[in-house]
Amino acid sequence: MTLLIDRKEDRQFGVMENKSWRKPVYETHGLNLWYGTTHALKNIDLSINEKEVTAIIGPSGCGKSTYLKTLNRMVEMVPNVHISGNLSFKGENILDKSMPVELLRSKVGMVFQKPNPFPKSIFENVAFGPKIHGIRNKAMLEKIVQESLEKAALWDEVKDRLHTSAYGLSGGQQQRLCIARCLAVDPEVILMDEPTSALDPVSTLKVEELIDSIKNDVTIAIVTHNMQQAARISDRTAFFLNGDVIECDATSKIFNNPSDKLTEDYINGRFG
Amino acid sequence: MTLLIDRKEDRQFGVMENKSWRKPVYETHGLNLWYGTTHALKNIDLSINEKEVTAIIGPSGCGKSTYLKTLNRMVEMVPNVHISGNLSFKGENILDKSMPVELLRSKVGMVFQKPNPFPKSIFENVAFGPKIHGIRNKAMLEKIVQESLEKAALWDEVKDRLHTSAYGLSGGQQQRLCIARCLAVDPEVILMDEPTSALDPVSTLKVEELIDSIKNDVTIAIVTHNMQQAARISDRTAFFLNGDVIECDATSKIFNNPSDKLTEDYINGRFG
Amino acid sequence: MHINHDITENSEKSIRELIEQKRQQRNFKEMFEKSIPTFLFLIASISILTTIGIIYTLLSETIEFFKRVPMTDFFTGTVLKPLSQTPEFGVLPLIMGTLTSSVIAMLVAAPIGLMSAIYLSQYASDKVRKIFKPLLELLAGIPTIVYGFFAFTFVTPLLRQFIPGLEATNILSPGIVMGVMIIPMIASLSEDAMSSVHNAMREGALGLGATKLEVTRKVVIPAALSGIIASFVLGISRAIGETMIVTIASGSTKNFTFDITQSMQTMTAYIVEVTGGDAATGSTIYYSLYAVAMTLFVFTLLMNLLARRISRKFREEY
Amino acid sequence: MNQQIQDKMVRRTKFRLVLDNLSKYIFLLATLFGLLVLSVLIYRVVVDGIGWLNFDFLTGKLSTQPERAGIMGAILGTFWLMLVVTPVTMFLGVGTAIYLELYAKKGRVQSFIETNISNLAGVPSIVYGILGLTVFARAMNLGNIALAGGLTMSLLILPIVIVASQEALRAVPSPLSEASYGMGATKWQTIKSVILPVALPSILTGAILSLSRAIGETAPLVVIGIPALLIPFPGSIFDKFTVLPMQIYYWTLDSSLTAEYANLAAATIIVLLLCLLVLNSTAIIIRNKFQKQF
Amino acid sequence: ACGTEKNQSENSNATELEGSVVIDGSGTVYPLMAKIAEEYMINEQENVSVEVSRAGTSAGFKKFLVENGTDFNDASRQIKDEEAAEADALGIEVKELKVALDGLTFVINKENDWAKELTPEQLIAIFKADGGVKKWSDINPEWPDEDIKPMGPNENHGTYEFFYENVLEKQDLADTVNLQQDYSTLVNLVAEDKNGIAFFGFGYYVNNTDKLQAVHVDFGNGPVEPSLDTIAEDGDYADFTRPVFTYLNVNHAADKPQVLDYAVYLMNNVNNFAGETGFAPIPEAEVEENIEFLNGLTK
Ligand SMILES: Nc1ncnc2c1ncn2[C@@H]1O[C@H](COP(=O)(O)OP(=O)(O)OP(=O)(O)O)[C@@H](O)[C@H]1O
Ligand SMILES: Nc1ncnc2c1ncn2[C@@H]1O[C@H](COP(=O)(O)OP(=O)(O)OP(=O)(O)O)[C@@H](O)[C@H]1O
Ligand SMILES: [Mg+2]
Ligand SMILES: [Mg+2]
Ligand SMILES: O=P([O-])([O-])[O-]
Repeated sequence: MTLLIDRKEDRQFGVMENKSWRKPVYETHGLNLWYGTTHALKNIDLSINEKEVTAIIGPSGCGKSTYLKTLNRMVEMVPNVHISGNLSFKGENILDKSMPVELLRSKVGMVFQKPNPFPKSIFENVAFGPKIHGIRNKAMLEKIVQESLEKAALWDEVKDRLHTSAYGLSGGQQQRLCIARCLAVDPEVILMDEPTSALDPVSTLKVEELIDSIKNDVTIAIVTHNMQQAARISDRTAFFLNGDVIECDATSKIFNNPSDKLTEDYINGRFG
Repeated sequence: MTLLIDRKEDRQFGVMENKSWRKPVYETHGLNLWYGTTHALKNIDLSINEKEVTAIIGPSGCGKSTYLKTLNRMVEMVPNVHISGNLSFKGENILDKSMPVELLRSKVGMVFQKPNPFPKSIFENVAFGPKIHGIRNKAMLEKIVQESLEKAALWDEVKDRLHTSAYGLSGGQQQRLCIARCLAVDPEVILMDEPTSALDPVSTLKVEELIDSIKNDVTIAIVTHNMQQAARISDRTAFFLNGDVIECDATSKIFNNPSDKLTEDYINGRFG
Repeated sequence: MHINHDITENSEKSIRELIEQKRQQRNFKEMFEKSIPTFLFLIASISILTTIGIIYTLLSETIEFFKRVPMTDFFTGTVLKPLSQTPEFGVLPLIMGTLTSSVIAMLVAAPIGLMSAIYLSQYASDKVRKIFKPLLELLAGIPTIVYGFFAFTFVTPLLRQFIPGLEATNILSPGIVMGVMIIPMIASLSEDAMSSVHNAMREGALGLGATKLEVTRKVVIPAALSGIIASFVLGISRAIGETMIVTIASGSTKNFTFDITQSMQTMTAYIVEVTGGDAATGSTIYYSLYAVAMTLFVFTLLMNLLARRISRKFREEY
Repeated sequence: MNQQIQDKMVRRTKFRLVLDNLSKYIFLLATLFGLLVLSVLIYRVVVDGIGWLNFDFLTGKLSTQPERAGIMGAILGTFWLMLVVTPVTMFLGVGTAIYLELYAKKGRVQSFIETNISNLAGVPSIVYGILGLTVFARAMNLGNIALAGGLTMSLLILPIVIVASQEALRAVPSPLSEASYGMGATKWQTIKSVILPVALPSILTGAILSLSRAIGETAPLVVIGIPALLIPFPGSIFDKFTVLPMQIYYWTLDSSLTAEYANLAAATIIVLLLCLLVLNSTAIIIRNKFQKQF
Repeated sequence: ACGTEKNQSENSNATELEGSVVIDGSGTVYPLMAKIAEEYMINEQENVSVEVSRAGTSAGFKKFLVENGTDFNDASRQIKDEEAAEADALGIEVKELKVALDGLTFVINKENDWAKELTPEQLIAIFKADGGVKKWSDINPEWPDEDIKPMGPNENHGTYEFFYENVLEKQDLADTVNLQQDYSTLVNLVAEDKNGIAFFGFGYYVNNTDKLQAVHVDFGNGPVEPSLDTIAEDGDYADFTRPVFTYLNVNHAADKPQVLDYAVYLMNNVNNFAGETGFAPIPEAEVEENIEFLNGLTK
């Protein structure tokens, strides 16, 4: 599998820009993961590069979510998980148990399939991260909240009701709120697991636009089962099958000229 | 929308046969259904013909299951359902509250998305229907059970363990058992709501073969979200959208030459 | 990652730097965090201490009792005359009283509770259920002392109009009232068990043309049997441990009889009698209190274990 | 076969429907039986007691003279008792539930504690009374003061509070805690600022229901020993006390001494039932209000 | 929680006392003691808490004769030698205070129109083991051929012991005698049972004359109805008249002023409240004697 990074050429929206060779943020070598006796990830080699959007595609059960959750060690919350191999974040081995996951996770945010705001006000949702990391200053918090919501393209919609429950927001707004919540701790990476699959088309579009607008600041890894979406928003795409990475390359390449027959079959809907 | 019934031409499996004009078993005219204030079925006009397989397709939430459940009045189990319009089964108005649903349902079997055998033995599962309808004679029951299991292409697989729990069967076997359970009361119609969506491909194939083999005896209405499946097994296809029937026609026509732009878009995966 | 937005300029520090800085100060918090599991474990072990406390208390005094009264006399004796000049300590009259009242209670509670559960889970509309369930729960919330008062001042006189031989204190009336008290418990637990039967299964049967009664009898009850039986066993356990109703309405006669029109004493009522009258330490009767309590404890414990065993066993089956 | 089945079906369906309908009414009657008893009970109590229920009765001191007797002492006693029971059970119950649900590794220790708790839930209240008598009243030499009674009651309802809290914690949707962990929150931070606030309504519901059990419970206090005549109002948890159910018990017993005591008992029952009704409705309101949030 | 507003002026001569006085023992004596305790708390010492319980005479002695035991023990019989010895062993000085006279009353159902008059011998025969009387007709062939249902308070009670020792003269009770802990149960049992007959203190009878009737006992000079007039040490009902007592822990009285104060108040008032609680008064001379003793403790 090639680790060369191509310039992305046929993006479907977002400005065209000059991305040169990117530095890998995550490097994965020979990563294996078992849930009890289920071998969910098999010898994964994969990098995720700085300030790119990496899409992870593949049929159900192929290990996409598992890989994503390994990247911030959320996978450890499942009992009986065993991991072997190498996974480094900015050169540091994060599989090392001595590394505090709290630190890692504050740098690597996560957005889930279904929006999961806390049953608190919009403000409290965004302020949650800074608060747990010790920021108590009120003015500072307000500034962070506003900035994060602005980045998440939600500020205008909610600025008049910051202190009402987040549950009053629509699904798409909730999902953007969750992204704002991540942004509030200034993460270096955001992991997204099918962030739009529970949303209607209009909300999906808004979230995709948002991803597009923050990708210059943050590295994004996104799992999606929607091939069009992967093609629309990602720079690079990794195709998983059955716990293996079959192919990982520039999105344009994967969708137009995949090296592997399996990839081609999958892209063309022949299975999955 | 045309109610003409074409001969089906390009079946993907099953023997080619000569189906002439079929008699409608169900006739629906101006059927409306509300769940509380949700208008789930809007002025439906649709017929289901004798000894044909009618596929019902459409995006999620369009009312497919609702329509199917109206056909044997299972929909009444939901509180706050209101129905108006005409729905006749073999010429008899079945929306008439005075008609005992028990009798209707014994003529109109139902197979659900997830196989739902009772927590009893295989034998007892199949014998359940005949028993509640008063058949107590042991020899007679045994005969019915064997015949039904044979028709459901399950006899050979289970004949040696008729008296073990139905929960020991695989998903596909369970689904065929549920079909056998329906067949045991010798229904005239079988309604199937995504009967293979919880099954693996091999089991799916078996169930499809089974449908193919019983369609000469029974009228079948099947909801499926799998377009290929609809194309493979059905004679006629009805396309639902948002509580409306957009188009209902011979399957070959729907898939190859739909009259409606919406149908075409849906078939080609442009939405849904 | 380099931050280049407003907040950096205004506060000179990026959020990330701030977070890093706060992290340095977190030593105390980490220690606190680390001590939490231990602390919570200590709290959780209170419940174990309680059990140990109960068993130790009961056992130590019971052993003392058996030093004075041979175990065989206690468990096989049909005469209980603790205060007499020639005391006898046979526990059988109490066990008889306890079992009789529990059986009567279950004869009332099991069928009515189960039928209520069936009605609520299979027949009642949402609206009706929303009204009936809290009302039934109210029945469970009535203090047992009130039931005792009711049994003594209302049910017994009422029953005496139909059953001439019925004594003013008898085991029948508190048994029935205890049954009423247990109805909601059985109804609610059985209803839970029946509602947890997959709707798919119910639909499957209805789809075959079964009536609600048939669905209930042939599908729902068999599938929920574990839960239903477990609710019965828990009901029995509750009846065995019930105190105030029998204390007030059944008198304190230590009869060893099958005659439910007579006064009988249960183990619980005996404990009340002895502690209410003579809780001073040292006498044999004082120790008998613990021996009876121990017997009671073992009875209910066995019932609870049985209930759990049943529900687990059936759950494994399907 | 076909024709046979069809014929039989038609013939039987009518019969089956009648049977179904009939049993529906039988089941309904069974349900109504419990409610009937409830209404008779309440009717009787109200008839006997309502005439005695007035301001003086509620605020007065206990007396041997029926016209003079009041239950303020018992109300205050109940108050002091609950003042011990509430914090103790909430603290121990929720703490234990958090430990079991969120900290304990699924294994021997955890299942041992859980088995133990569900067994404790089935121990008769009178046995707790004996425990309280032996440990709190005698060994710790507290005597029959509100503190001793309260601790005994706490142990009695602790298992119920634990189980209810465990269920409440379990019902917190895991995406919420995942979101919190995903932000780098520590376990305790997640529990404190996400899980507990979400679970609180259900925890409260369970707690209120168990507290109302403690308010109505009599047997353990009979064992610990409550004076039959105690006139001064208890002023703290260290005072001797009596509670509403004990007062009902004594007045029921003494109705043979003075017939009006039965009316006093009935009036006290009304007060007790009203207290419980208020508590239970509070619990139901909390439950309904917060149930469908997620 | 106790107010202290008013009684300063009213009882200016009495010193303000506080603390508690703990009384347990006889259920028979309870109504009298509860009444006096209540009056004491209302009229004399508002800050003293007098707690009255009624476990029964014998049970009460067990709580009295321990270290830090109760201050008073009410008794419907005299202290036994063993109990007195126990007190000596513990170094507890006990003072017997006779508080009233009670008549052991036998009650029957209202519908019972045959056994209204009985002799002590007949009563004994009913309750005694092997007394030869099982049915009413065993006493008098004209009476119903139905089982008698004898009952009484159980062994926790002084009343039982008085009956056992003074009436039965320590002959065994029949197994059929239904012994109950609570007097209310007995009242109801007899009120509901045509064949019931029970014994207890007079007080439980006078309060239930609508439900019960008392057996007129023929001690040889014609049937005597128990009443406040006939119950007296030299009255017509003298044979079934018994004194009831309260026993004072003198050590406590010396240590705790409120105990002594209460004891004095008690003795000054026993005869005022005896009647309304169903007891006959004791001779004034005995009251005086006891008050003198108590006053001797003040110093
Ligand atoms: N908690 C778990 N315990 C055991 N096995 C698990 C667990 N979570 C996932 N698996 C298994 O690991 C494999 C990979 O699962 P994963 O959730 O990563 O798939 P996925 O690619 O995200 O699929 P989907 O598209 O359905 O979300 C699957 O076979 C799944 O059954
Ligand atoms: N019990 C119910 N109460 C209220 N609304 C309902 C209920 N069941 C279905 N609906 C609504 O009715 C509409 C039709 O639902 P239906 O289940 O028939 O859709 P469907 O076509 O079967 O979808 P799917 O492919 O997801 O099964 C939907 O909008 C749905 O939300
Ligand atoms: Mg996934
Ligand atoms: Mg559907
Ligand atoms: O309660 P007694 O007076 O009989 O001891």
